[in-house]
Amino acid sequence: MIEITNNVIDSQAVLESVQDTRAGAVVLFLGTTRSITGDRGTDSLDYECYESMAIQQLEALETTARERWDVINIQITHRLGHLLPGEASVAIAVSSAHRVNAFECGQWLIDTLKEDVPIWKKENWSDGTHEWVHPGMEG
Amino acid sequence: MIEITNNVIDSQAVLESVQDTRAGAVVLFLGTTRSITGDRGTDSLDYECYESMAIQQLEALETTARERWDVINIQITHRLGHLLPGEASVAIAVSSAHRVNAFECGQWLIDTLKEDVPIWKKENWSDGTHEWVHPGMEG
Amino acid sequence: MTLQIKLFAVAMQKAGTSELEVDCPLPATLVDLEQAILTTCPALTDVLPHCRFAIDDQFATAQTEIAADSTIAIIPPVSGGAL
Amino acid sequence: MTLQIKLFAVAMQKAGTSELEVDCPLPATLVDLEQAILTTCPALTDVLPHCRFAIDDQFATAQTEIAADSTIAIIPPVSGGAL
Repeated sequence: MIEITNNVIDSQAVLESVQDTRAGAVVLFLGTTRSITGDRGTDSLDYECYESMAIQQLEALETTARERWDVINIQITHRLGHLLPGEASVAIAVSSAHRVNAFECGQWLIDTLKEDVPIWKKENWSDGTHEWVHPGMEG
Repeated sequence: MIEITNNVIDSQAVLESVQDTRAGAVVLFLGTTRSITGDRGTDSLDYECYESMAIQQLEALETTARERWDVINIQITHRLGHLLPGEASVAIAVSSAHRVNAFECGQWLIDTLKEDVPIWKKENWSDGTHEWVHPGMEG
Repeated sequence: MTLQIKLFAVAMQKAGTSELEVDCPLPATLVDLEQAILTTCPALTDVLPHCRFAIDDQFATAQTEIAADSTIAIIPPVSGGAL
Repeated sequence: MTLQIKLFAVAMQKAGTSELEVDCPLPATLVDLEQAILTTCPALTDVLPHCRFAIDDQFATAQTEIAADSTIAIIPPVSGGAL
């Protein structure tokens, strides 16, 4: 299942949503807001998305993941809006009978999400400046 | 930190124990009790350990992991005793600034734990038989 | 033909709007589309080469057809976040 | 010399006890130790070749010295669980 939400991510609910008595392994990934990147402080982040496309891309990710790995359940929850340091922007949980599938699938999902799902973040640096984060693009 | 416990694993507490505002990623692994393995049903599992050695081995795992990967916090919690299907026997959480370290370190920790930490499980099959699980050893 | 272009993140910031109207004859390639956008909005000159296009909520390729009623969006590089 | 050997899991099950007393002259190699254990407890014949030894809570190697007061344990293969 996929979800885009403006609410705080409930990691326990994400975990529970993939649990299954056929599962021997559950892997949960949380992407959390760092207060320090290199030597710069972050006050907060703002996430926005192109929602109709983001939903289609997330659904395509789940479909492709299920074709590639023998997994039982997948949950991808992405938060939008204003996040403070320590809060999670994304949670991905995968359950599988054998753990290697849950690890590989979870890592592929977050790697691919961060390439292909149109969700962007703006760093609100503690020096008062704001900056959209676009890898490979200057300033 | 490492912990060996006879209580139900509180996965939320494990997650919270590694969170840090310097972390951009948290990876949690839960090893859970399958009710079906192949075509055999499991009623329950019993875990026992060689405690003094298990604690030393777990501490050595954490030390080696911190030498190999740039991670912030590590929590390894292993449960002992009688587990029902769906319950977690082990939880490993790793936080790091960058997610590749948390994934690699988490996977290495569970792989190595399952080789080198003297904790054993007995399958209580639903056909009424009981069997210690020792990979590479017949019956 | 007038096409509506959705903008996000740095593209929206540079253009100062979340939607551009661009004049572009059809049929058009993605290169034609890029030219038409830059003619209307030179402020996107630095960022557009780093972006992808989405047509009808899918990443566009050289084979994607652009129609008068296509939903077109400029997709800046996704946040990447922790590497 | 009488050595105390801790047993776990299938080794404990086969031997029917969690601790064996084994007579073994010192110094002894791990092969000597294995022989002494099988002499005392032939029920371990099938499982012992699959096990490791721990001396003083560390996996033993050919270099590990066995002393009269060493804590010795037979370590069957660890559960492995989900592969």
